[in-house]
Amino acid sequence: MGVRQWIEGWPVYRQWTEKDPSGRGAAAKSRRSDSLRPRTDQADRVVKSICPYCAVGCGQNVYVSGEQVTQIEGDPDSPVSRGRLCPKGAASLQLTTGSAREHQVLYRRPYGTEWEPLDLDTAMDMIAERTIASRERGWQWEVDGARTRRTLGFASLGGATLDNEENYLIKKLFTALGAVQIENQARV
Amino acid sequence: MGTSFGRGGATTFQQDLANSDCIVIQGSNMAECHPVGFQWVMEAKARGAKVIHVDPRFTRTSALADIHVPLRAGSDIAFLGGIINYVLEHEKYFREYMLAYTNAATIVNERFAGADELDGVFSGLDRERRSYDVSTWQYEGAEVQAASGKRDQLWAERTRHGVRQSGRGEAHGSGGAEIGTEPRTDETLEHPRCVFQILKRHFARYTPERVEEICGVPREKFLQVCELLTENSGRERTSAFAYAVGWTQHTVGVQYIRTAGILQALLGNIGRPGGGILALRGHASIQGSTDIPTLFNLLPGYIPMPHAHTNEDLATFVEAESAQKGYWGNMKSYLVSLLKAWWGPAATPDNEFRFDYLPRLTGSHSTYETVLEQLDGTCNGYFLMGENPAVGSANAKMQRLGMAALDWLVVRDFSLIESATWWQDGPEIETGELRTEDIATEVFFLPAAAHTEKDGSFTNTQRLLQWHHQAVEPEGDARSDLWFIYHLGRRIREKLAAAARDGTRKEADAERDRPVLDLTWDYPTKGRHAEPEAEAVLAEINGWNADAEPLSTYEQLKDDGSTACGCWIYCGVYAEGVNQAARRKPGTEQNWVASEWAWAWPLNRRILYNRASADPDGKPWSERKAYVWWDAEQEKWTGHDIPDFKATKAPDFEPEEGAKGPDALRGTDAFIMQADGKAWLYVPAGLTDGPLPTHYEPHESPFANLLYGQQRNPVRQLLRHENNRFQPSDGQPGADVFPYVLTTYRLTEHHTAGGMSRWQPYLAELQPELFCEISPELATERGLEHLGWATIVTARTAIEARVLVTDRVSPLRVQGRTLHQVGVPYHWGPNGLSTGDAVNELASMALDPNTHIQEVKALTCDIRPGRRPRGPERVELVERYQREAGITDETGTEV
Amino acid sequence: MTTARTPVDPAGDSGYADHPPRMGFFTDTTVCIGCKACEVACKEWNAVPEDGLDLTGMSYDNTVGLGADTWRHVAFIEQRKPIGRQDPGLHHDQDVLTMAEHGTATQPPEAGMTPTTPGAGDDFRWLMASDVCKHCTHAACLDVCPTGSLFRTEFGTVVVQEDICNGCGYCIPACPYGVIDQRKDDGRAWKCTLCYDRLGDGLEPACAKACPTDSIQFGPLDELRERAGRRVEQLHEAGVPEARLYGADPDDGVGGDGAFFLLLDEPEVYGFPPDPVVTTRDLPAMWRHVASAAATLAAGAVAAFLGARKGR
Amino acid sequence: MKGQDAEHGSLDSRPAREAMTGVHTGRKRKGEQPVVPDTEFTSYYGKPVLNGPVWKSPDVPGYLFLGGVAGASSVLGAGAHATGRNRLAVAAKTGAFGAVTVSLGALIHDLGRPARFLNMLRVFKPTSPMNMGSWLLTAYGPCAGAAALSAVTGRLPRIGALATAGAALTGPAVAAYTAALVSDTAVPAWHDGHRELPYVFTGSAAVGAGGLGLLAAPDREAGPARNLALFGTVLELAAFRRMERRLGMVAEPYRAGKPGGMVRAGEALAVAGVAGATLGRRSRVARALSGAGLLAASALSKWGIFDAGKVSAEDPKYTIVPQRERLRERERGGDGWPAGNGAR
Repeated sequence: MGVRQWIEGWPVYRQWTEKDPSGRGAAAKSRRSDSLRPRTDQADRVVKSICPYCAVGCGQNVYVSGEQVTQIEGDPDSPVSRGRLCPKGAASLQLTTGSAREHQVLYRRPYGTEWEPLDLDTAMDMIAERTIASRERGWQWEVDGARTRRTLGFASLGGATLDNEENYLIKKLFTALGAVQIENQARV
Repeated sequence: MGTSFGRGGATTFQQDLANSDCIVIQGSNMAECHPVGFQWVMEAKARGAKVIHVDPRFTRTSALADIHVPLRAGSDIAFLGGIINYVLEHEKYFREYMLAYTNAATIVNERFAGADELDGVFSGLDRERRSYDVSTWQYEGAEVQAASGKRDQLWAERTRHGVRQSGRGEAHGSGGAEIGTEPRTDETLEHPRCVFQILKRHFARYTPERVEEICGVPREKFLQVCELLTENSGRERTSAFAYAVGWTQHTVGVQYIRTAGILQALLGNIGRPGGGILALRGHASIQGSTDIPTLFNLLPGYIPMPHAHTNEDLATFVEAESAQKGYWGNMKSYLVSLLKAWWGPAATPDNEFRFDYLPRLTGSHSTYETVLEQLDGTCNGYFLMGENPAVGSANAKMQRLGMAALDWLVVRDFSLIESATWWQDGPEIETGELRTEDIATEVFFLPAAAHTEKDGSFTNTQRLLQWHHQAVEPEGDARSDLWFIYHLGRRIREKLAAAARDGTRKEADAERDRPVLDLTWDYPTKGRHAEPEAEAVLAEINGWNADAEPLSTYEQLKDDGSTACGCWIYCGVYAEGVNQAARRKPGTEQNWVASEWAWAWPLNRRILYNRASADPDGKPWSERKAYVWWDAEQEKWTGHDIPDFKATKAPDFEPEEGAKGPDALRGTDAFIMQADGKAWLYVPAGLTDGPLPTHYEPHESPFANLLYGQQRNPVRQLLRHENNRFQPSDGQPGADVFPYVLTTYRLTEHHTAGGMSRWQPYLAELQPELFCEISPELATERGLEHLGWATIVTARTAIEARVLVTDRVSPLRVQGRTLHQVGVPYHWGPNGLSTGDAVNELASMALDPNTHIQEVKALTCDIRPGRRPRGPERVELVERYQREAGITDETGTEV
Repeated sequence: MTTARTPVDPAGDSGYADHPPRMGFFTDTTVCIGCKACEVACKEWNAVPEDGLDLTGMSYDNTVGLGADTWRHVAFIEQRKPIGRQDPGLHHDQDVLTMAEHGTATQPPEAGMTPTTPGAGDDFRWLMASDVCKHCTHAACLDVCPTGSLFRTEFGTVVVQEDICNGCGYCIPACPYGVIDQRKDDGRAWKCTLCYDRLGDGLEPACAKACPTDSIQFGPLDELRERAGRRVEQLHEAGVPEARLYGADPDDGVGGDGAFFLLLDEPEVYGFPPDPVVTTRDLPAMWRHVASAAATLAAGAVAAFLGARKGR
Repeated sequence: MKGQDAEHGSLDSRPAREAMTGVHTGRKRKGEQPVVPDTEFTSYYGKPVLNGPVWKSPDVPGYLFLGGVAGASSVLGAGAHATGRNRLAVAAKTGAFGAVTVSLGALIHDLGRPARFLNMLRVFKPTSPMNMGSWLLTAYGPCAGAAALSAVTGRLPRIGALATAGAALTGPAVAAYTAALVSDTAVPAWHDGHRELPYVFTGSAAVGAGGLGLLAAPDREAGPARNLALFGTVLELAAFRRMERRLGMVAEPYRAGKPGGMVRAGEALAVAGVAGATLGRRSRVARALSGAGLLAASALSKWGIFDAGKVSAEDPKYTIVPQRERLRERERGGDGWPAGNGAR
């Protein structure tokens, strides 16, 4: 940077050239401030979404830059929420990108005192085997002489925070497996 | 809601609240729990509507209401029953509406005896079995299928302990129960056995004086509410009700909602703009998870799960469960299409579309029974997907003990919630009741993907399916539940198929595995994680015809196997191959109903039963409240919304003799799912605990039932266990050991059991720890200090909470005594940033017999200053209380 | 130098010849539901750190006040006073004066209950109000900032520039509202920017966008003031005579606030100063006294020498 | 058209923000609304209205003290230079330079981002006493440095003399401007004392410089230092008394508690120091003790004033009561600018 440029960039100088004699406005503005843009402006795409908390169903706009979610805010187009969010909805960014989220499968072996990391593929295989075993163990062809064709060997709880498609597959698979103890938060 | 009007969903939508002239928020703290929805209440208020908030505590909702009515938790039926009595006595009902659209004129058979005659119970009560024989509740001239001789005596006996206890009530989420042929009516409403007269007799004792004594609401205030509500209902004006779990979480929860249903039907507020009953649900897709149920007693679209014995084959099942009139008459098409969606080519007419593949129920299999089965070793594996029962469920200790008895447990969540770590640091580890080294349960924690990391639809509180698009791929091992369940199913199928190929399987094994191997399970996948295409699943839910073309309405469904549909009420969500739930035409570019934003079931109708917004002749009741009307020139129904009625059926239409299903509906039968086309003031079938709502005291109550000798709901569901002891109620020895009423609730700043809020610093700092709210009077009585500690004790456990002494909780005068209530938000647990004891540990497993929902909104407790004891002393304290109150296995289990 | 009567066009007087209208907030506390969405939305957008997890006993306010890590703060006030003609339905027989000690001015740990205003037993109201930087017309923080880190934007708002601030801390005691503060581990001063970055792109600030009931309204200040005036009239007609505006008067001690409020009680009840004055209004006098005191010192020194010469 | 109202209903014509609070519900409230007596003083849970100064101790009070000592010492040094009191001149000049160096260090140390201290000269802002002070110190510092250097080394006497003159001209401003620095805040005890504080500060500076002079100067040169201390003590005490009287309750922190104690102790030490220096003028020990006492007096006074400011910012009553009083008076008398805030 030349001396001249430096001088011209010096707010004291700009106070006189930019008609801001008291140095409280335009002259004091820094280069960073001058080029400041909202981070949503740099988003690669805006993805339409719905708030995952309560059942009001507020519309959300999810801003993505470099395959990272950088901002989540209300979708003004939604006739239900008109772009507004409550504190939980407003915390969606922290919910989805915050440090509280686990990204590793953890395993606690029988009688174990600590978590151990486990490979996802292995975990899925172990769970599939255990499901089959429990299903067989709790199988009931009949109860009191009436055909039931079911298992009480395993149960499932959850669904009110899940997508309809997820609930559908849960109900479909577990019913086909013969499980009847399929429940969710509708009761809780 | 299903039993009153035909569908188990909010009758209206949130935006429509803006059109209300009076909004009653009861059993809900809308401003706190649904702040963004509350903007529509404010909108109504801006237009002059009155807002009434009925709640034990003065909340942020009350702060914005015109009137706050504090009432004793658990006395809502008495309050609403009082309003019904006021409406009937002062003839404030909307007579023309009532006559045209409700069953007020219908005559009930002479075997029926009401609670007014039988001191609080209805005819047909079997005290031993704790269940009702509902046949005496029927209309005159109409008989239930059971009596029509198609089933033998054995069936009847089995249903007593089968069907009755398994929550038939909920099966009417979409479609009223069947009642048979056309019942007799008396349009003059003077027949002593017509519903209107029965109603009058039933509610006659719900006088303002009684309301005051039971609810603690001064007479003057109660009458003010009556006046406001009735002044704002009728031809020109409409009022709306909004409720939430403040009503459902009781041993008579369904009847709470029924009471509001009766009131709204009498006042002519159903199906009309600014009217209705808005159920405010707490989870993003809780409506969706009952529509496509992850519930034991239902199949998608509110088709009941078949029971053992009772419904041996498809034909019998359909006969038993479907209706002759209304859209429920087509149940066979819905069910067959579902079976086709699941078992595809394997489901044929010859094998009854594999109806036999469905497992059969033998009673209740709710989450609370499951715990008992875990404890006795029957159930040894458990999937928890986005749920935290170690905090959120009633008597959470039982949940943890159940989990400690498992072989394996799979927890899918964002963070290490209490249900994943109870074996390490749960309360029982601290008290010494469990030792980590002794717990055999294998625990898998699988990180879940967030809504931004997957495609899918949520069904919101107004039955609106809204699609959320995937924004990014989930990191690390995090996966969607769709991925998990799809790949789990794929692996299980591969393993079973391999075993079958080995020839090591016995024949019985092969037969057992056939439903799994025949299952249609070939969804396309995408991306590096092989994520199943959610839209492909949605397309299956929507259904297709024989040419694999997407269906656009459930009226296209066939019972011959030529159509497949995963959930008939969602049929149309993928009409023309377009994801209708993903429609996002801005609200500002449409009329206020905004029909082109997403898609609502059924068939994108936003206000249900909106035929009733017009008079019997098809003309709007008033210009001000016009919504849907008959256009005589074009010979069709038209208006702001999509008519919830056959579009071309004229108001004067009379069905032909012998017509069935939808064709049997008259031009005035606005409640098209109901077997008689009417809103049910009186419910002749479909509920397990009475055709009319009756005030019962909560399962645990410091007061006697002033209205009847019957203290509690006689058929409430109780689960007995040494860790689930019940407390004595008023009049029983030891009742004074638990003199206060405790009610649980939510705060704006947290979400349910806290899994999605206690770990977020921005939310945790807003409500950093558990507290209880009490009145200054109770503080003085018990020596509790503001910001100090209190220990709250029930027969289940003792928890500690910081004390907030506040004017917002005021003592009530009930039955001449001063009643103190203790309010406790239930979001906390020991994990996360913001911590505290789990409040639902205090509650017992005492459930509504229809829905199996626990009573956590009104129970009794004691409160004392100081922190709770640590270690084994905590258990000893509870045992001391049990001894003092003389609690045994029998306490509280009286009919 | 700032005086009470100078610029009505703060941006124009700060070197922005051609500038957009002055933008601001009108926070109408009568429709606030105390949900705190504004607090969270602000933090998410501006990546403001968490501000401590303490249960304060100040009703539902666990944020306490504005600071470096809280740019929106929702105040909660429980009072035994009526609000309009609302019927709160509460009935107490407790002597509230004894328990609440000295009313709302009591620190919660010293009070026997949530501090409240003494009043008749059956009256009650729960006031909620979202506080924020006032973006004063005559902003003391801006005036005293020695580095020009704080500056007036083209929207007439007052913003700290994080690349300039050297953490001298002068702005903090200068603010008559207790808005700006120093972030401890960072050293710099932080406060609401009225989402300066968003404004540049035509977006509304995060808090106003999130607000479920439109209690926080954003827009050109002239329009907001007009709307607020009508709103007060409306409320007066509806029987809420205590409704009043705070910070809307361009003739007040700070030349009017860029973020002003509709309140239902005295400002101090919400934690606002009742009559704030920009400290620099007195700066000319201060400089005069400084000059005179300096001269006095010089004169005194001369005298000291003169006296010494004589005395010796 | 049917359903006009429903069609066009609420969404634009009457937005939610116009919802009325507590409107008439059709039933009269029982009785008249009670008249709640206005309490004397109310606040938000006793929390301060202001965010108090975050300036650290000893950095900032140290700066107030040392800056004052430096400024006044430069004057003293110049006087001594002009009157040929060489040892006093050297002591005062080096003292001034030392004090200003340490105080500058303290100032920079107090910054949240010390590396950015040069940003102080980024703008020229008369509205910011700290900015003005920075420019002032930019002028004063080198002068004081050159004066001291020349005095100690005896080199470049002409430049030394010029620098001494420069430091003497700017010195009183350095000693006085810090009063504007603290007064130009919302801190009640500081702001409201803005008329008297400059005199208190310069008085205190004179006490400190006098003390420094007494410490260093030989008997025959000590006269001006003693006189300066006397002058300073009188000025400070008088100005302080006047300020306390004028401020009323806002001056409480100057009288009570630890800050009050420091102020009082400072005053007592100043009086004792002057007395000691006068009575024991022939005793080197008495002179040194008096000088040290005077320096301590100056420090205590600055510390007391600094801490009193903090106290007055922390207690909301010092903010609210005077403002409320002002509003009431304005309502009564209607003078001054109209009430925009808080007026019903």
